[in-house]
Amino acid sequence: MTNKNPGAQLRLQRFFGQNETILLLVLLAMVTAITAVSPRFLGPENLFSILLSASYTGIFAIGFLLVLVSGGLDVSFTAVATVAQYAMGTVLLANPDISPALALLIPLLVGMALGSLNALLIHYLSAPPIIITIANLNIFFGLLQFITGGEWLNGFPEWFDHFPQTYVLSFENADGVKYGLSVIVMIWLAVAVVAGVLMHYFKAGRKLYAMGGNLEAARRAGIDILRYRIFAYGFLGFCAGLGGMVHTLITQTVVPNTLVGHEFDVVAAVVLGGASIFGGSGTVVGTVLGVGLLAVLSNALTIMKVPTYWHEVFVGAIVILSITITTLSALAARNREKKYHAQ
Amino acid sequence: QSIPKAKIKQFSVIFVPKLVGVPWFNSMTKGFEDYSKGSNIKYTVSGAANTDPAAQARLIEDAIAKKPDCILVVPNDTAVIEPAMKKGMAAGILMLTSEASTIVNAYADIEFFILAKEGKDMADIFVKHAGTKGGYAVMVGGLTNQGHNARADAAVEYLAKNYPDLKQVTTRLEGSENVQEAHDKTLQLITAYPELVGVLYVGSAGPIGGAQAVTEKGVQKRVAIVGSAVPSQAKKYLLDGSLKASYIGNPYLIGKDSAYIIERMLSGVKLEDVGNLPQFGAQTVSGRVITFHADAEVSAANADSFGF
Amino acid sequence: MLNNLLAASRAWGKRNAEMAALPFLLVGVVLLLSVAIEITSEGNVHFLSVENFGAMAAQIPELGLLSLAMMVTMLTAGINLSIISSANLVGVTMAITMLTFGPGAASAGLTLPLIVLTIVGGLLFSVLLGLFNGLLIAKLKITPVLATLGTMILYEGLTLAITKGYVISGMPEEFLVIASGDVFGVPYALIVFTVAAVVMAYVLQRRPFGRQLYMLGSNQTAASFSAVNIDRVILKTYMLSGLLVGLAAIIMLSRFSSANARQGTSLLLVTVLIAVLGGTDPDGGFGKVLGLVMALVIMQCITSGLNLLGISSFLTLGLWGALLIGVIAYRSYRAKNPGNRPKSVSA
Amino acid sequence: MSDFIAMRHVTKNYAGVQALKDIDFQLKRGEIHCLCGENGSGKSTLIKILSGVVKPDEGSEITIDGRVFPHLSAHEALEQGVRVIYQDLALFPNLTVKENIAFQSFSEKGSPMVSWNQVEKTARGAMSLIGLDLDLNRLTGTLPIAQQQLVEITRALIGEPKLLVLDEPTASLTRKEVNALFEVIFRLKSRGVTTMFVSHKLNEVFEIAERVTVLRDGERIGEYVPSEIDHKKLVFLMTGRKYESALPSPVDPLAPNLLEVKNLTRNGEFTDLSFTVKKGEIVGITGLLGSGRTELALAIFGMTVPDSGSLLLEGKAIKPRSNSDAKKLGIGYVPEDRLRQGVIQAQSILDNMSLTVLEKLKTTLGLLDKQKMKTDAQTWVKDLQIKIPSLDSSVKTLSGGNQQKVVLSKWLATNPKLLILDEPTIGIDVLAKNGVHDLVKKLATKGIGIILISDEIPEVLSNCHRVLVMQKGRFVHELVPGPDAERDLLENFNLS
Ligand SMILES: Nc1ncnc2c1ncn2[C@@H]1O[C@H](COP(=O)(O)OP(=O)(O)OP(=O)(O)O)[C@@H](O)[C@H]1O
Ligand SMILES: Nc1ncnc2c1ncn2[C@@H]1O[C@H](COP(=O)(O)OP(=O)(O)OP(=O)(O)O)[C@@H](O)[C@H]1O
Ligand SMILES: [Mg+2]
Ligand SMILES: [Mg+2]
Repeated sequence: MTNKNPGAQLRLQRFFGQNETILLLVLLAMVTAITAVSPRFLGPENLFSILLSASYTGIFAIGFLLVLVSGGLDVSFTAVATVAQYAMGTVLLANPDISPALALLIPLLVGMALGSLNALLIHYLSAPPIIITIANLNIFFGLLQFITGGEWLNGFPEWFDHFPQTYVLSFENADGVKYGLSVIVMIWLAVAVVAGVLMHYFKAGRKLYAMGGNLEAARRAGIDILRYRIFAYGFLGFCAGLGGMVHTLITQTVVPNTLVGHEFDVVAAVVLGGASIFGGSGTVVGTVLGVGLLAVLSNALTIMKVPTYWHEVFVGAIVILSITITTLSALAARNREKKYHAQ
Repeated sequence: QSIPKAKIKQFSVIFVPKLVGVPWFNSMTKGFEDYSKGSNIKYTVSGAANTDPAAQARLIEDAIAKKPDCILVVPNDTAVIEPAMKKGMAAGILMLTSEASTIVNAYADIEFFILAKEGKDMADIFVKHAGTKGGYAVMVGGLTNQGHNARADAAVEYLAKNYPDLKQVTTRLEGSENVQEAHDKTLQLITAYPELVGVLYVGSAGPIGGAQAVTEKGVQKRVAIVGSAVPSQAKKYLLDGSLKASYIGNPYLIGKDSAYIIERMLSGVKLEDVGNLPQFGAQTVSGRVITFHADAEVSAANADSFGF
Repeated sequence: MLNNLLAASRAWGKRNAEMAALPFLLVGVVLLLSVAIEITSEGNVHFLSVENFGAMAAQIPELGLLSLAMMVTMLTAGINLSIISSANLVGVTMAITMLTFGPGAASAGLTLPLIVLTIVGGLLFSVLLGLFNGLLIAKLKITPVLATLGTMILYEGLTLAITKGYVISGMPEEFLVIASGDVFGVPYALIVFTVAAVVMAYVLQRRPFGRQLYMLGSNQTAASFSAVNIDRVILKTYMLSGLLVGLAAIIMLSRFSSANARQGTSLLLVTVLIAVLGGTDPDGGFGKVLGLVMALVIMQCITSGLNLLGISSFLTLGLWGALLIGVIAYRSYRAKNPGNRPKSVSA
Repeated sequence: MSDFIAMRHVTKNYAGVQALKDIDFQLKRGEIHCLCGENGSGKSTLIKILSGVVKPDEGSEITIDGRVFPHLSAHEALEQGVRVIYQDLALFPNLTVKENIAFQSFSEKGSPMVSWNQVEKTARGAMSLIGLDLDLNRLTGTLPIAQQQLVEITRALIGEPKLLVLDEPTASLTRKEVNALFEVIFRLKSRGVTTMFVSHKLNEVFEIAERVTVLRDGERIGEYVPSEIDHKKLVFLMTGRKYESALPSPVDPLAPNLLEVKNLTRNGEFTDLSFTVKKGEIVGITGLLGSGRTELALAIFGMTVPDSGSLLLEGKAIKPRSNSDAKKLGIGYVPEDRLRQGVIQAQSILDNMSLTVLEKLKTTLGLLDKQKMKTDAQTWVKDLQIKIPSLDSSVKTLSGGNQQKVVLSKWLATNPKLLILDEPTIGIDVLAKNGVHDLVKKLATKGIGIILISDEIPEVLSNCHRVLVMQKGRFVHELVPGPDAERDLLENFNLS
C-alpha cells in the first residue's frame, strides 16, 4: 500500500467497507446471477411487483429499525398489525360510509397505542424488551382471536378495492395491461424517507442512537428516556398499523393468523441490513436493502424454477452467508481503522 | 318422555379441529351444535391456536384426561396423533377422526369427500377452464399439510393420467393459506412460465390471491384460477371472472352430518348401520372409514347457498 | 420446628431470588385449577387425577428438554432459535434410517441394535448441528440471534428438501416404547428428562465448564482475561444444546411415531418463556435448572388445566403473556424494594 | 464571595445502603474545590445528585445562584451550567467524536433539526480550547480510553459551563495529559468557572485545590485549606488511620532470571524489546499513553502473538498461544480495565476468585469441591485482607480496592511465577492502594517475579527495584529508583 494519501484511501476503504455498500454489491451480484439464469426476472413489471409485495414487510422493518437503534427490541409488532387491521376492517364493515381518511386513521392510532403500551411496560418494569414483547405478542393476538373468534373479514367498500392499483408511475405491457409504481410502494418509500431524515437530521433521531449506544450516558445527558422509548415503540406501532393497513389494502381481506409468526422475516431483513441487535447502529438505507435482498431472493427462486422444496435451504444459506460477510467485513474495517490511527 | 330427567345419559363430545379461530371450523362447530340442540350431547371445542401437529397431540392428551364419551379429531398430521389416539381408545373413549382415512387408532373416520372423486372433480373443473394443453401449477397451504398434499396428489394423478398434454411446470408451491403469498407466487409463476394455462389451489386463501394476481396482469382469459375458496369470499371474484371455479364442501352441513354419525355411534349403532345421512344422503363404509361426498362446485350463482 | 422451616425457606428465597416466587405460584396455580375444575365439571373430572398427571407427564419431557436446550444458550447471553428445526431435521433423519434399514434388520432379528445405532447416530448428528451454530458464533463472531436465525431457516429447509413436506411415519414398535413405556407408572420419557435435568444441574453448578459458562454469560471480556477459553465454552454450550435437542427429537419421534419438517414450531417462543419465567436472565449469567423445572410444571399445569376447563387456547396464550408480565412486575418490584429491612437503620 | 452552590441536608439511601448522611457542601464561584474520601465514601453519589442523575432523599435542598431545588433533573442541572465528567465515562461509543462533543446542543430548545455544520464547528472550537486534535468523524468507541476521556472533557466545555465537575478524570491519564487538563481548569477559572475535582492521587489534590472537603462513610468530616494540612493529615482525615509505606526489600542479586524477553516485536505495537525479570524482582514499566505497555503485557500473557523475538521463562523458550497456555506456564495478568476486564461484577466473589483454578478444584468425580472452593477463597480473603460482606455477595457490592484484590487473588490462586500488573491501583483510594503495594512487595519476597505497569511515577519509584521507560513501543531508558530518579524522569522524558 502506498502512503501517498492515506486519508483518501481510508475514506475509500470506509466506503467499501460500509455495510450498505457491501449489501448493495451482494444484491447486485445476486441480481446479475438471477438474470443470467432467467432473463425474465429483470423486467420492470417483475421489479415493480417485488416492490409491492415487499412493501408491508418494508414498513414493519423501518419501524423495527427505530426500536433496534434505540436499544430496544419488539417481536409483538405482527400482533399489533393484526389487531390494527382487524379494528379497521371491523369499523369499515360496520360503517361502510365512513370517510376514508377516518377509516385509515384507525389502524395507525391502534398501532401507536399498543406500541406505547410496550414502551411503558418495558420502562416501568425495567425488564428485557424481548420478554415483554413476547408476552404482549401472546396477549394481543390471543385476546383478538378469543374475542373475535378469528372470523375473516372481507367485502370492504368500493374505494378500498382499487387502492393498490393506483399507480404513481404507470406503463402498459404488451397485453395492454397497466402496471407501474403503486401508491403503496410510495407509502413505504415515504416512511423510509421520513425515518431516514428523522434519524439523521433530527435531534430526536440522534437521541435514539445515543440511547442505543449507551443508555446510562443518555440518561445523564438529560434525555427523557421514557419519552423517547414511547417515541420509538410508538413509531414501530405506527408502522405496524400502517403495514397492517397496507396488507389489508393489497389482500382485500383480514385474516388474523397471516402476519403473526412471521416476526423473524422482518428481524432477519433488518439485521441483514446491518442494524446491530444490541442497539445504537443501523441505517434506513441498509434496512431497505436488507428487505430488498430477501424479497428478491424469494421472488427469484420461483422465477429461476428452483423446486419449492429447496427454497428455504437457499434462503437460510444466503442469510447465513450475508451475515457472515457483513460481520467479517465489519471486523476487518475496525482493524483497518485501528491500524490507520495507530500510524 | 316418562324417563326421569336425571336418568338421561348426558354425552360429552370434545371436538379437536386442526386449529381454532378460522371460519371453516367455526362453521363446522356450529353445525355440530345446531344439530345437537335439545339432544343429550354436549360439544366442546378444544383446538390449538396454530396448525402445529405437536400442539394438537398435546391437546388430545389433555382432552383424554377429561374423560369425555367421545373425541373427534381433525388431525393436522395423522401419524403424529396415532399414539395419542391409542391412549384415548385404551381409556375407553369413542375416538373418531375426520379427514384421516389412514388412521389406525380410531373407531371410525369420517370422510366428507371421496378422494378419488375429489381428484377427478377438481381436475375436470380445472380442465374445463384451463384447457387440456399447456402448463399448470398446484399450490397448497403448507408443504407439510398432509390433507392438502393428499388432495393435490389425487388431482395431479388424475390429470397426468387423463390429460397427458397438461404438464405441471414446477413442484408444488406453498402459500395457499395466505392471500398475499398466493398473489405473489402466482405473479411469479406467470412471469416464469409463459406456457402457464392455470393454477389449482388447495387451501382457501389461494384462489383469492390468484384471482387478484391474474386481474392485476390482465390474464384472466389465459390463466385459469381454480381452487377451494370460501364461497362468501369467492363470490366477488367468481362474478368478475378472475376466479373460474371453486370446489368445496359446506362445513356447516358437514358438521351436522358428522354430528349425526357421532350421535348414532354413541347410542350404540354400528358404523355399518348408520344409514343415510340427513344432509348428504348416501354414504359408504369401508373398514372403519365412513365416506360421504360434500364437496361441490361453487359458482357465482350458488355461492350464497353455502352459508359461509 | 416450624420456625426452622420458615427460616430455611427464607434463606432459600434469598439465595435464589430469581425463582423465589415460583413455589408459591406453583402451589397457587394447582390449588386454583383444582378447585375451578372441580366446580365446573361437577366432580366428573379432577385436576389432581391419574389421567391428568399422565397427560402432563407425557408432555413435559420434550418441552422440558427443548427449554433446557434454550436455557443453556441463554446463560451465555446467547439464544438458540434453531432448536425446533434441528429437532425436526434429526427426527426425520432418524425416521428415514429406521424405515430404510428397519425391514432388513427385522428379518435378521437386529431391530434393537438398529434402534440403538439410530439413537446414537441421531444424538451425534444433533450435536453436530449444535456445533455448526457454535462455530458461526465463536469463530465467525456472528451474534447468536442471527446465527441461529439463519440455521433455523437452513435446517428447516433441509428437512423440507428431504421430506418434500411429507410426514415420515411408522416407526418400529420397539422404538415407540421410549414414549409409551413406563416403570412403576413413570414414563421412560419422564425419566430421561429427569436424568437430563439432574445432570444439567450438576454440569452447570458443579462442573468447571458450568461455572465458566455463567461467568462468560455475565462478562465475556473479563472471562477471557481470566484465561477461560471463550471459543471452547461457546462451542461446548451449543453442542450441549444440540445434544438436548437430540434427546427431545428422539422423544418426539417416539411419541408421534413420525417426523416432519415443521413439527413443534409453536414451541419455540414457549421455551424462551419457560426459561425466563424460571429465572433465566436473557442478558446472560443467571438461571438455574430447578427454576426452569418449576416454570415448566407451572406452564404445563396452566395449559392442561385450562384445557380441562374448556377454555379457548387463545385465551390461554393471553394468560401466559399476562402471567409472564405479572412475574416480571413482581421481580422488578422486589428488586426496587429489597428485603423487609426497615427503610433506614441508622437514621 | 457568596456561595454559588449550596447543598444542604443532602441524604441518600440506596435500598438500605446509606451513601450520604445529611451533607452540607458549598462551592464558591470560580474556586477549585476538591472532594476527598475513600472508595465508597459517597463522592460520586454527591456529584450525581448535583447533576440530577440521582435523586436525593426527602429533606435535601440544593441552592444554585439563589434558586432553591429540592432536587434537580439531569436537564435542569445542565441548564444551570453544571457539567460533569463521570468516573465511568458517559460517552456514546456508536457516535462520532464531533457528535459526542456537541451532544449537549441537542437538548437545547430551538430547531428540532441537527445542523451538522454547527456540530462540526462546535466540536472543533471546543477541541481547540484544550489543544486537542482528533479525527472528528471517528467513532468514539474505537478510541483508546485516554482519548475517550479527552473527548469527555472537551464535551463538558460546550455551552456555558458554570461548574465543571471532574470525577477522577486523571485515573487513566499520564502526567502530560494531566498537565494539559490542569491548564484548562486554570483557564476556565479565569473566566469564572467553578471546578469540583475528585482524585485519589493526593499530590494532584495539593497541586490544584483551593479548598478540600473530606467525606468519610457518607459523612462530611470537614472543609480545609490545603496549605493548612499536609499529605499525612489528609489521609488521616479521610481514613481515620495513619499509615507508613516501606520500600521493597532488596532483590537477591544472585537470583536466577525468571523471564527473559529478547528482541520482542509486534508490528505496529512495540519494537525490539529486551529485558529480564529476576525471581523476586519488581520491574516497573512506565511511559506515555499508547506507548505499547499493555500490548507488551498481552504478548507475554499469550493473548497476542509477537511477530518476532523470543520469550524465555526460567531459561526455557516459551511460546504461549493463549492465556490458558500462559496460565499453565505460571504467568498471571491483572488487566488495566478493572470493570470490564478484571472482575465479573454481577457474579459472586466466590465465583470470581475461583474462575482461574476451577480445574484444580475438581474432586475425583469431576465435580467441583464446593467446600474446598470456599475454604480456599476464605484463605485469600484473610491473607489479602479483603473486606467483603460474604463470599456469595456479588463483586459489584465491593469498593474498587477490594475488587482489585479479588482480581489479584484470582491470579495468586494459580500459583504464578510471574505476575504482570497493569495499572493495578487505578481509581482506588490511598489505603487500598497502600494495601495493594504492600501485597506486591510481599509477593516479591516469596520469589514471584513482578512486572508493574503504571502511569504514576511515585508508584513505580517507591515499589520497584528497577524501572523501564517506554515510548512509542520502545524502551528508551532504564533506571533504579533513588534520590535523583524523579528529576531524571522529569527532565529527560517530561514525566513527573
Ligand atoms: N446505584 C447504587 N445502588 C446501591 N448502592 C450504591 C449505588 N451507587 C453507589 N452505591 C453505594 O453508595 C456508596 C457510595 O458510593 P459512591 O460511588 O458515591 O462512592 P465514591 O466515594 O465515589 O467511591 P469511589 O472512590 O470508589 O468512586 C457505596 O457504598 C456504594 O456501594
Ligand atoms: N494518542 C494516540 N494517538 C493514536 N493512537 C493511540 C494514542 N494513544 C494510544 N493509541 C493506541 O491505542 C492503543 C491502546 O492504547 P492505550 O492507551 O491502552 O495504550 P497502551 O498501549 O496500553 O499503553 P499504555 O499502557 O502506556 O497506556 C495502542 O495500540 C495505541 O497505538
Ligand atoms: Mg466515585
Ligand atoms: Mg495500557
